[in-house]
Amino acid sequence: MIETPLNAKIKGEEFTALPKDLYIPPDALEVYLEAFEGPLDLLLYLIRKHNLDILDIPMADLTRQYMQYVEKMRAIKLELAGDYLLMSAMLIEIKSRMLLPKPAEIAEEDDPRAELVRRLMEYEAIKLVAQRLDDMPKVGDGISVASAYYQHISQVKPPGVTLDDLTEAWRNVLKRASHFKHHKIGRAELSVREHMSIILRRLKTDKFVEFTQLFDVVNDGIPKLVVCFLAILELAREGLLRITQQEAFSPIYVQIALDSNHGHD
Amino acid sequence: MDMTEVVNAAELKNILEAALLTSHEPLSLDDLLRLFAGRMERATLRMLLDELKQDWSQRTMELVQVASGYRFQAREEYADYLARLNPERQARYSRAVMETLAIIAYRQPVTRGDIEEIRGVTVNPNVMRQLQERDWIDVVGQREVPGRPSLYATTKHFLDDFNLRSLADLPVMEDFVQGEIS
Amino acid sequence: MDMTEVVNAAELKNILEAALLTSHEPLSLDDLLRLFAGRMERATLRMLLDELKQDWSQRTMELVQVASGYRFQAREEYADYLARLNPERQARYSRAVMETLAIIAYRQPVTRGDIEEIRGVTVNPNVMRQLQERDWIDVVGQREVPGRPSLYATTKHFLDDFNLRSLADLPVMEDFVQGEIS
Repeated sequence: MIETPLNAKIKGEEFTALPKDLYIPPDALEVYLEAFEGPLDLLLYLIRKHNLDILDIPMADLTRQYMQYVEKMRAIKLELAGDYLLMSAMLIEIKSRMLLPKPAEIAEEDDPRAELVRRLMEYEAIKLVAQRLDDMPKVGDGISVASAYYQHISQVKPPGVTLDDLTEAWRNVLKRASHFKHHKIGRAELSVREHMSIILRRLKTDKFVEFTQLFDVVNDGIPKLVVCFLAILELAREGLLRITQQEAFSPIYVQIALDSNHGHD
Repeated sequence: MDMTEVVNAAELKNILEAALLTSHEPLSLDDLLRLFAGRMERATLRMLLDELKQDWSQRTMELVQVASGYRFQAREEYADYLARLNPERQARYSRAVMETLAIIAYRQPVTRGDIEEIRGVTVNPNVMRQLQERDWIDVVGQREVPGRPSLYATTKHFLDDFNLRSLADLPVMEDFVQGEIS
Repeated sequence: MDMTEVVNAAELKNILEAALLTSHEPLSLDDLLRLFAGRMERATLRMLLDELKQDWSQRTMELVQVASGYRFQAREEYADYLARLNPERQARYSRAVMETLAIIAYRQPVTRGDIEEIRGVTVNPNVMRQLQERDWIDVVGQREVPGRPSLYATTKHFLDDFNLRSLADLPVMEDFVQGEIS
């Protein structure tokens, strides 16, 4: 009988087979029996140990051996998982079905052992691949990844703000400032306000601009020219710019309004 | 250093090297592009990474690509030395944990019921917890059957930790039983 | 690699390099001696570390000694690039900032006084600074009244960030105002 290695480690040592002629203290037996991962694992062990052909399992032998182990487990009062008992029942059932006279028309795939064999083979494949995964080098266990130090400069990512956030803020302003009812701001006025800012920016750099230069008559359509004109009027009304003309029909100049307290330089 | 300056390839590779040597996590192409504030083509980046890998080919670290990106890792030959630095190495996982992980890796997405069916024993909730805490598995959905059991799959982090770029790189699951017996 | 082999200085330095590049923490001399299972003199170790430092003197990392030991760190010139990898997201803007921005957007050009009048509270200079730093507002002129207060307006950059072609694309709330206030 060939002993195949039992894939079990007990307290770090490889455990290949039960010593046959030695007295085994019950707690050691317990450790040994606990090393099985379940009924499928135990069955695979028995098949290997007794060199049984997995494709033509002698059900009577296997069932007997399996039951012996389960009995041992019971004897040492190992908390026997229901899974082991369930498997006992299944083995007995397969065994008894095989005893029934086989009608000739029953095909090969109706072998009562087929499902058990499929499960044993699948489990063994998983068991072996789990062993390989366990042996693979892993980060923290065989693989060391670079993690040199660097000076963390926190580059702050500015908060994200949506248009909804902005209009919500505006809504809140309006809600509180009830005197604002005369200052409803429509699209037209927004355009005017935008142009007011544009013109102020322009006058900040150019200081002194000829009135007609503020209008791009070639590219801008009438509505935009009107908006621009309204913006100039609004700026003048708010006292933000000064419009001057030396004499009739001479060019009109626009400049930032200078306060009388300032700028007479 | 100003991005508007013309920086040569060597300098660009240095920036990549500095980033990769100091990052604890793999860096994706998108991460690496951020280093250059978007002023680099992906094709250029790939080329530079190839060169960097080549530059390090005879050195202590190797530039590898795993599921979530690129990282430098010490060559295998140093593993034994480095292991001496941390003698209290992480305890190995039990067979139950590794077999459960194998089932999830090779048969994903699976429910606990599927795992129990394959292993022939009930799954201890502790086993699932260990794998989730390690960020090797997570719940990717529910199977639409009564009870709506959770479906588990492996994570990118699992691939990273096992030095894999994708599930296709997992060791091939062989039909060992057939082979050994016939 | 076997410790009993004769390994040359280059190989010893490689082991130190691999350890220092992969360690999260600075490594003390005692830590580093453990790499060689005690088979190295402290003096030799110091010498090797000096050489290693020299080897890296023109490269991306520098080997530095800090209180708890040695570590590799990215040279300062890479800090700005590396900072781009993990930008810290700032919390939301305060209500004051958002309302001030809204007032400037809808009522521009406005002075701080105008904003204070509308909001009924004084405007913290910090609020204006945040908006200017973000390049959403700027000064377009002064109102020619005593004190010549600055006139604020929104910028092109503001329009870009909010995906607007012009201010006229801002949502208007005439309906709301009429319904709510009258």
